[in-house]
Amino acid sequence: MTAVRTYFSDVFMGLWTALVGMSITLRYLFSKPVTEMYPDVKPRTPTRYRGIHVFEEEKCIGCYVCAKACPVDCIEIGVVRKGKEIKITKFDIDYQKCMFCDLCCEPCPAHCIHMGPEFEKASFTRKGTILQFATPKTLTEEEKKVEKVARK
Amino acid sequence: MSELAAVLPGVLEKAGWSVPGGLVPVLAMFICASIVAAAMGLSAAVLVWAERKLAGHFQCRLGPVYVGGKFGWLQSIADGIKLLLKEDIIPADADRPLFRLAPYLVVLGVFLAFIAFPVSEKLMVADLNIGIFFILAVLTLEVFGVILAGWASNNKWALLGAMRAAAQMVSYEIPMGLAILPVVVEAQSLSLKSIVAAQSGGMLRWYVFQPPFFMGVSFLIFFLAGLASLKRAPFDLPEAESELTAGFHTEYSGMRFSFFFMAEYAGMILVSGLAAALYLGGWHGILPGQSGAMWFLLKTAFLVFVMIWLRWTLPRLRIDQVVYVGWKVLTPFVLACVLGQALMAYK
Amino acid sequence: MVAVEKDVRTDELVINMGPQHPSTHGVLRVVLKTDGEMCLDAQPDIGYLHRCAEKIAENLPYGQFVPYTDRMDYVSGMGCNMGYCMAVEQVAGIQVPERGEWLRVIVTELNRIASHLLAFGTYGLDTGAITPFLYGFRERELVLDLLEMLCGARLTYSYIRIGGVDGDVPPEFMDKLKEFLDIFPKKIREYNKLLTYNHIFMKRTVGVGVLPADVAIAYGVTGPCLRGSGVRQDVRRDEPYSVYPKLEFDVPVGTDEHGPIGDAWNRYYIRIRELEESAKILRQCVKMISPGPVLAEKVGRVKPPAGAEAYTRSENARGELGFYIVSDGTMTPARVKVRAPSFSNISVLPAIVRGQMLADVVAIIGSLDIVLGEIDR
Amino acid sequence: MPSVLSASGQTAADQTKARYGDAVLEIQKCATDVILKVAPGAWAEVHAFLKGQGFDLLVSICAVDWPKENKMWVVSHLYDPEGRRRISVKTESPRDAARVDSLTPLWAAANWHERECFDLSGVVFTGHPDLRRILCPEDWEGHALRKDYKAPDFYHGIANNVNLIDLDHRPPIPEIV
Repeated sequence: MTAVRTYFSDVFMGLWTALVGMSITLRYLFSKPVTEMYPDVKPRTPTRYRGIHVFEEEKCIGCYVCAKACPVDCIEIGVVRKGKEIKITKFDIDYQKCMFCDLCCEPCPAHCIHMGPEFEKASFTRKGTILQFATPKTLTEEEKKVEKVARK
Repeated sequence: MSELAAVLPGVLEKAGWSVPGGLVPVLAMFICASIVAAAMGLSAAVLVWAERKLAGHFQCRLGPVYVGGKFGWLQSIADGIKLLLKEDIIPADADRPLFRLAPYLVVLGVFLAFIAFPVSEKLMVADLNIGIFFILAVLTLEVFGVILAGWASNNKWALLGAMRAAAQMVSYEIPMGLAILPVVVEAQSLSLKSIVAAQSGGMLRWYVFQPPFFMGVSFLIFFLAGLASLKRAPFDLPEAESELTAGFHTEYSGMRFSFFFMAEYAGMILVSGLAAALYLGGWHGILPGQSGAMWFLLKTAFLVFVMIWLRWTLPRLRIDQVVYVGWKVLTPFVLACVLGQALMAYK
Repeated sequence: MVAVEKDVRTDELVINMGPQHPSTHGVLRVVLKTDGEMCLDAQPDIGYLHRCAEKIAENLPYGQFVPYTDRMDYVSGMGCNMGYCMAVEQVAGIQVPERGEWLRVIVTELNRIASHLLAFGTYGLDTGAITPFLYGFRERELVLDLLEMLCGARLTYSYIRIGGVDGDVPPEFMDKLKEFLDIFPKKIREYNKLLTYNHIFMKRTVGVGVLPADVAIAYGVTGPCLRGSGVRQDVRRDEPYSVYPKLEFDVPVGTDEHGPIGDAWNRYYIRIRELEESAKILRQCVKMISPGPVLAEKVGRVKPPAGAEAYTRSENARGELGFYIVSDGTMTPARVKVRAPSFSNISVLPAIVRGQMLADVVAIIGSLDIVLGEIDR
Repeated sequence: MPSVLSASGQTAADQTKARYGDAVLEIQKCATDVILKVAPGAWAEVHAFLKGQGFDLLVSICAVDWPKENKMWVVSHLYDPEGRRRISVKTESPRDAARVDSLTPLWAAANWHERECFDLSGVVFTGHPDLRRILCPEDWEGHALRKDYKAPDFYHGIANNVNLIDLDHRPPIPEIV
């Protein structure tokens, strides 16, 4: 008898639980979708969002601390020092490697590098993913001699 | 079609074309065929869009939104164009003739079945006196296409899908065929036109609501068996994407792939329409006296909606469970219904 | 009597499931030996995602390896962060301030919820139900929003640092968390109605892939998979770390209510019940957390004594996550061994797959809830 | 950090020492564990004994390379789910001949852990039924976690070194014949 009862209860439960599930999906058919329309409405990023870096060149003292703190060596810095004057000739971040871990921003003594809200920086070439943050400068011959470019 | 053949000479004469009398039926045939094909393609396109849109809203999403304005209603046209432009890939080790033949076979079955499709009293290609028998017979053709596709792809996953399709579709032919028997017994006819005509006179005259509900149960069984023979969830074993990647049409691409797609969606309309005609009063309205193609299309649309609704709710059965349900659940129940209805008719 | 002719010979079919397959949850390859729909043998083949993170760890200062731990179990990165940081703290003798520990527990439990929701959703997908996946993701989104508010990242957090956490919570965080905890139980009930107790789903999973407790222990299976087999083992309770001793929570184990203990359904249902337990823990945390510093002072340069070693265990979403660190007295570790729970969990697959059907293989792999980033490291 | 992670395997360690005497070279203590340092020959025996003591769960097996001292540690971590005790076993052998007995007869879990250890550190486990690479491809050369390991620049034509990747152009797509 149990076999018969299981048979009929299986048939009944199969239909009943299907109906229960369908009632749930039907309820959501008429509820408001949760989709965010991506290119039209940009998602609001929280203040701590870790996106593409923001670099304040005028504050930078070219100390390489950020490059040293980087686990993947993606920051390359070029500095020309002449006495007290500091010229940042190169501040490249390779976003092929960068893993947005925020480790470079913490140790900066001048607070010149931060994680920004930007996240759209796709590129068609590998070179296009290397962003150059320092403003381009023309160097004199003398400056070229003392320029120091390093990753770590 | 016969009506079309009757009015066609007059129309042609007005247009100033002279056609030999013997060619008129052939011409009418071509016109009907192209109308059916166009309707099939169009309805598949609309359904693909509707399914995506509905699936989106069932899942708290939006579905297509960009192509063609706010509701993305041109999405399936765009998809169709994309599929047309895609490279037609035939695997190197595939059995080329069979691989090419399979999609046509799949479409052919559904296409033929539309001949006896009773949209309204006037709007049907041919009122065959064995209409329903004909539809069930030609629908079976699809399984050959599916098995050929799976076999010819020379892919292990596709082969497994095809074997599942064979097991499943053969198992479900039986309850599906038996499920229409109570209706046939009641209407004393195999012609869809007279079956629908017997249900005139309001909602309570529809077969599905006839006490003692033998036909109500067989409606449910017909619908489930129809789902299974269409390979729709929860019976979508042959193409179960989480197990077999895409089942029998894994290796198909471009237009050939879209043929399978079209057959599935046209099949949905066919099974829903058939259920509407057999059990839900076809073109008859809710109140006595109401009738028209509109009612039929509404009922079909509702049943198609239920199919979509089921697909986006339920998990998938396993192949042994599918066969179990077919043979051990649906078949005994439908046999009981046939027996009951026969006894009622005997009295 | 007629002799049965046995000349219809069938061959075994060897099928490659993966590395690109929708249901292997990543780049796992399973070599299946099938007879029709029956699966005779399944040998997992791993390593497609191998990056040798342990070697990377040997070449980096201790603190710089934290972002890499996110990439191991990328579904519950917080747990990996925490496991690694705990190990380094043991080796270097660093004390974490109390609030730091509370925040660690909050984020790991939130991350456990996110991870289990993903497991729930993908298990629905594996059994053919697509909608639960989207519903699971909808709630997971809320959790990820919370974590994003906290640390600015949605998947690779590296929020937990050696000696504490990276910054205190923003002011609105606790309210948002409470809001989430209020709506969450209702959603769990909905999941149960939609999927857990669906009859088709139960037919697909009850009695499938039964993993007896002794086999599970022999294979080193831990976490929800082991608890599904009826063994009440949870590192949070057995060897409480952080502030877990102060918290009250149950450790759900598999039951024989609907079928054999240790089947796929039990493993799945443990995760659903752990969602509730995690919510319970979070509610207590919100009440009990006290203000204070979140990061230990002067941990900038970690330099443990030579020869120091430690093996720490923590309960990640998938089981016991162990970090074994050996120091050689320099700025970089001599060895970091990651004991990944999924690695042991997937090794049990051949033992429980035999004689099941092809569709069950998918259901079993899904119920083990593996993350390939962690298996291959 | 308060050491709630109790070093609970002390009694088991003492018992093992009493039983095996000189084969157990030393009982060490670290921040989290009691470590039994055993002679390489007693590796399997000690594990069998510990398993009998209730340490049912083999948590992990790994190797630590010490090139200066020319030695290779093989370390295993065990756990007793009922008594909630844990213990580590460590053995030391020369780097070139890092070889211990396999634990696969005792724990099914040892199979994969030993394969991983062989793959990454080159420790040979005698008696292992199927000692091949598990994470790296079969034809990979060297053992990555050895300190003197040098990663190859190319593997089957795929650049492994970042500096060898041409940043300006994508690599040319090979003609499909």
